[in-house]
Amino acid sequence: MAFDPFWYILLYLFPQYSGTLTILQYILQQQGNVLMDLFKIIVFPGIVFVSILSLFAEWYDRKIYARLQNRVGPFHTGYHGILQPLADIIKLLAKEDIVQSGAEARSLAAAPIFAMTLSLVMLMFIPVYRSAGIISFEGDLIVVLFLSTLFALTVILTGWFSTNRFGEVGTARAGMQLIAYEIPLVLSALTPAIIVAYYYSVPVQVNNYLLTVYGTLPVTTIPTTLFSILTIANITQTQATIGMPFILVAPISFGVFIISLMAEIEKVPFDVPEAHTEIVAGWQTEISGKKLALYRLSSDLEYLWGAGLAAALFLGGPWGPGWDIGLSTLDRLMGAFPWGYVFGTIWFLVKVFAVIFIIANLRTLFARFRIDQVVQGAWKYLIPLAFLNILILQAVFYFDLFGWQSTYYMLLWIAYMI
Amino acid sequence: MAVLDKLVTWSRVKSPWVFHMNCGGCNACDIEVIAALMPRYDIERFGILLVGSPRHADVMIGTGTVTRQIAPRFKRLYEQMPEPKFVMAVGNCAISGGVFAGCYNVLEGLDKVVPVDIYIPGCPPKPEAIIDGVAKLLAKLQGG
Amino acid sequence: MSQKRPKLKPSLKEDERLKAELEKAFGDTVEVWIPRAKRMFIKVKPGDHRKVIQWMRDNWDLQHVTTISGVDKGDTFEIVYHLYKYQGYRTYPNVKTEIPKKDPKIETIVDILPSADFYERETHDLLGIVFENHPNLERLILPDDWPEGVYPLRKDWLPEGVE
Amino acid sequence: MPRPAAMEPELLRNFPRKPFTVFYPFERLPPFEGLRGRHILYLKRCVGCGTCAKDCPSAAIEMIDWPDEFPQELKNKAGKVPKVDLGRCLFCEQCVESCPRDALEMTQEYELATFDRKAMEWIVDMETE
Amino acid sequence: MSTVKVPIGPQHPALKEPINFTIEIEGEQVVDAKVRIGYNHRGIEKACELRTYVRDIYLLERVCGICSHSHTTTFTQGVEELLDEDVPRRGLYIRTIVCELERLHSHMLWLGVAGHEIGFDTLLHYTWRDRELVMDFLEMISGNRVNYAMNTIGGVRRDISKDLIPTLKKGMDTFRERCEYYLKLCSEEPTVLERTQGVGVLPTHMARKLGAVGPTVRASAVDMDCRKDDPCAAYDEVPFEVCTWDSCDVFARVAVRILEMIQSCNMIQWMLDHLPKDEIRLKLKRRVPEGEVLSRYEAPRGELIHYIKSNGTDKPERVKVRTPTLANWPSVEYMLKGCYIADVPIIVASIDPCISCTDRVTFVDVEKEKTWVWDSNQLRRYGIEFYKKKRW
Repeated sequence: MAFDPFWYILLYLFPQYSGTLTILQYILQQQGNVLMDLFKIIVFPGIVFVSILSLFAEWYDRKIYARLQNRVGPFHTGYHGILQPLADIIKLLAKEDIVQSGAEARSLAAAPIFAMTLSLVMLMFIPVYRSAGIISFEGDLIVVLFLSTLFALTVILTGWFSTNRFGEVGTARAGMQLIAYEIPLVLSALTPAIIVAYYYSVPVQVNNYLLTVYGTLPVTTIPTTLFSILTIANITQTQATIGMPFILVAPISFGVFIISLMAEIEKVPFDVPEAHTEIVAGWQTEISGKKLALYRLSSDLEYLWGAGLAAALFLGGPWGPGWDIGLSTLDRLMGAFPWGYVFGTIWFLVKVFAVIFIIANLRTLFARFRIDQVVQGAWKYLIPLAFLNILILQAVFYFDLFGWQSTYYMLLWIAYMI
Repeated sequence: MAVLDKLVTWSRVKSPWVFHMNCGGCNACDIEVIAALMPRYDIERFGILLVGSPRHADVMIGTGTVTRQIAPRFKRLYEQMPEPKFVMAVGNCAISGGVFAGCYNVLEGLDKVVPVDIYIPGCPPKPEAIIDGVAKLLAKLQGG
Repeated sequence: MSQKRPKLKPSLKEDERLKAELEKAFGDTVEVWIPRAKRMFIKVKPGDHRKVIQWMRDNWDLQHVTTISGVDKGDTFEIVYHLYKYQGYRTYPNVKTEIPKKDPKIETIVDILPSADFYERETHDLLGIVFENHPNLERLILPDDWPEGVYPLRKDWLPEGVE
Repeated sequence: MPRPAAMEPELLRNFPRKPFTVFYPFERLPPFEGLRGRHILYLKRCVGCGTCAKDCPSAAIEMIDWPDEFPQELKNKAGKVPKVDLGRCLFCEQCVESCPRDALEMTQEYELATFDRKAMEWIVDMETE
Repeated sequence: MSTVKVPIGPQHPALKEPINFTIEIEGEQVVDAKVRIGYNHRGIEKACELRTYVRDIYLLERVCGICSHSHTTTFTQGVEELLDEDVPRRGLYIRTIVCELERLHSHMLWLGVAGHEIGFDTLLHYTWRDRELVMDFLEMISGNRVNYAMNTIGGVRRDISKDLIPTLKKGMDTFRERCEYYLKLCSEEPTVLERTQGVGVLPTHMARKLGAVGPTVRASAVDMDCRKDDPCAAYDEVPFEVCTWDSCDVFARVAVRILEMIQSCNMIQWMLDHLPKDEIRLKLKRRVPEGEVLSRYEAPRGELIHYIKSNGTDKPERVKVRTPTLANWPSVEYMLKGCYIADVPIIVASIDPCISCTDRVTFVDVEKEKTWVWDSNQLRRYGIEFYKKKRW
């Protein structure tokens, strides 16, 4: 419970009630973990926070998109139209929900709820204010990528159950796109993990070497086993430790990740499943009212998830330049209030909106691909590119171009001297 | 639940999505409707989006003379829109048949097919006039 | 002071040459007159239009059918094939022929000039002229459930409700 | 020669610029001279001949008997005035051109949206000058 | 593998206008295409015979909202020829200027729509932004943005004032610059090239055989342009070139249209420089002597033909309108064979279809409702049959 920001915030805001709060905290500590987890899941950085943030992100995206086209975009709803996505959602929620007679009503009703749940769960894995998300366990990177595939599956189910001709075409296209783009997405998402693996394999190799030569270890804090590299928390933490976001190490992977992410969230050059001019609205054609509201919200959430994951894997997540000395140190320096959390959140937001800017810019820049070009593009260019970056990294590690190995030997040497 | 009602009304006023249908006229009104969506007037400012499926729409914009062949289709599209829904008749052909009013195959106005909420005269109406009509419709929505 | 534009009177030399060619090939069976430059009206007997058009295609490399107009002249239909010759000297030969209204049948020219396809179908729709041997003489413009035997552009048919 | 993202410089140039948009209901461009809006009728000049009604391409003008609310002292010999159905009018200005006495004129008023079909069937503005 | 018939239209977001295609597909590839027009019949040809010449001008102006000036130009110059009168030169020049401005706005509109069809909305927004310039000029000159009502029998109705000329000339400079930019953009942007090059190829011999007109045939390397071949209005005095392109695909049509816009800008500037001092119109009598005339004009979409037959009264005996779009449908049927579903919108759009132009004749009352694309029962039945056939 040491790092829970909730109590710090309360104590900071109401110092006069510190006694009461301390007693309350004591009581809560008996049941506290459960409540605190609930708070995290529901309020911050859980459902409420990400929902508001995703609506804000949609507004930001639309605004950037409009400004790049020399327009204004939403303007008259709230300050510069900031409430526009919210108004859309409320309106859709209040609208009549039509299910046409040919459709499977129950499956159709279940699909958007499924999509919504999935996207919220996916966002739980994104680190917002510290290196780990709300849910964090070993190998969660694989789980989160798997969940994103499931999200695409709900799209396919919706198109399927709505028994609309355009829906079917959209579904088929969504499936084809899914098959094509899952592979580069996973490959490029695994590149940071490979870097982490290498970074931590250096001390392990060295330790093994020392063990075989001397029989003892000079510094006991050095990890002796390879820890889980497929964990988002470790990847963000490593970037903080090295003090370098992985976009500098693997720029090609970042590009591939963004492009396949755009295919995953069906944004313009890859919006073939809902291509407006070709197949009306694709899989969404027959969806109306509340279901459409849920789909819109969940696609916003997925957008945010994509941006957040890109930020966590390639841009260092909540860690920023200058803040890599560790949160506890910082907090000790700055007093009781967890400034580190605040700055972490700010860094996270900055990075997410930078990624959204990139995606919005790319949306304005290209014409829609044809479905065969989409699939070809994935297999011909993106997958080889993803492999290429991995190969380059392997070469870099082999020849120790970053100098991690030599640095480590140097540190060991200094330790011996002392 | 007065507050909730107010919230819903607010959201409806702020986010009218339109579905545009040419009932068989010349293209003049259509290009003016599209022109209203383009950078010069950009009615996305009001939260208006042009959607492709009537299921997503709140406001239906009908342009052009309503030919007898298209009238039943228009009616069915109208029925497919979820409640609450509004119809805008843009241009004189959609209001009364306009210059084609004599031709017997032309229904004299969209209101012969579906109830029309607002009429925007002009041949074609300027994009400003269309926005003015939209604003009037939204003001009416907010009021009642 | 107004600058009157000089009357557009280009030379009709080329037109006259083409006219002479036509008259040499067909003699009295065709009647050719040139109202102004680049326009040529050719009146032929109902059966002869194919022959003339084929001759034009073979000799003048004429492939473009601009349109086919049908005019209701009371007892007869006048069919005008507006052709466009844009190889060499560019001109508009209009082949005119008349058929009786009671039995409106005429041989198709689709096998000679494929671009006449749509226009023959259109004329068939609107005036009820049957183009014999047309490969696909079905409805193009009128709805499928249009009553048989009603042709909107005939003069004896007036739509209800017209002022 | 293909050049990926060929539009990027243009986009980035336009991004910081002021948008092209006119905030229409709140700010408006001045209408151009000669814009054809709705009609006004100069009652004094109208002789009720009906040329405008005859030439109207869409038969939007109908000659009606002198209405009661119009000033009776200006009543012309024919006792007729044109009634314009703005829901039919093409705003082509043929009536203005046809009028032998220049009694009809077009204003620059174009924001004519109404909720009521009947409200469009009348020339509200009339000048008695 | 069996083929599946997919109807596109009459209401479809790509088309904006009611028309119906029946496309036979095999997977994602189109095997056969059939065009069915007629959702837009209003009965103009019949109505023309029942109205006077003066009223016909405005009726024909509404054949199509985009090429409205073309229709009136063709009609009025036909009637002027029947009357055997010469229009004052200034009137002809102003008519031609409006013609060219209309061509500019129509081609720019088309470029945006083409961008929209391939999902390039930014191009749509930028082109329509620049198009507003031309729309403003048209409004300044004529008083309306779309249906200008400029032409009348015997000339034009409004003059171009002296103060307007510098503005127009400057505007044309800006516009030409933009056109050059778009030409560069379209020939450089790889996604645009991917979607347009080698798509919808119409070889030269096929274009001639199928009777294509306008930019479609010029993009197939045939230099057919009525403005040059048979000059009307002031085109015999204005210097310009006929633009052609020889790659015969959708990209060629894009290029031809942009090149034509550049030519039009030059022509407008030339005409404004050489605007004669003269009257703008003649007052002509309303009765037209008996006769027949074939009036031609190169509308933005291609050659437009009016065949007018008069009978000595103030109403025409017969007005036959042949719009360029009708002439291009056979080419579309040809081009669609063998393409992908995703290419259907851009191929159809590449001829700049103007359905309202094409369907202008009367049709009889249709009481019986027909089954329709959105009908859910129909759809379900279709779906069941679809799966029966597919079995996957």
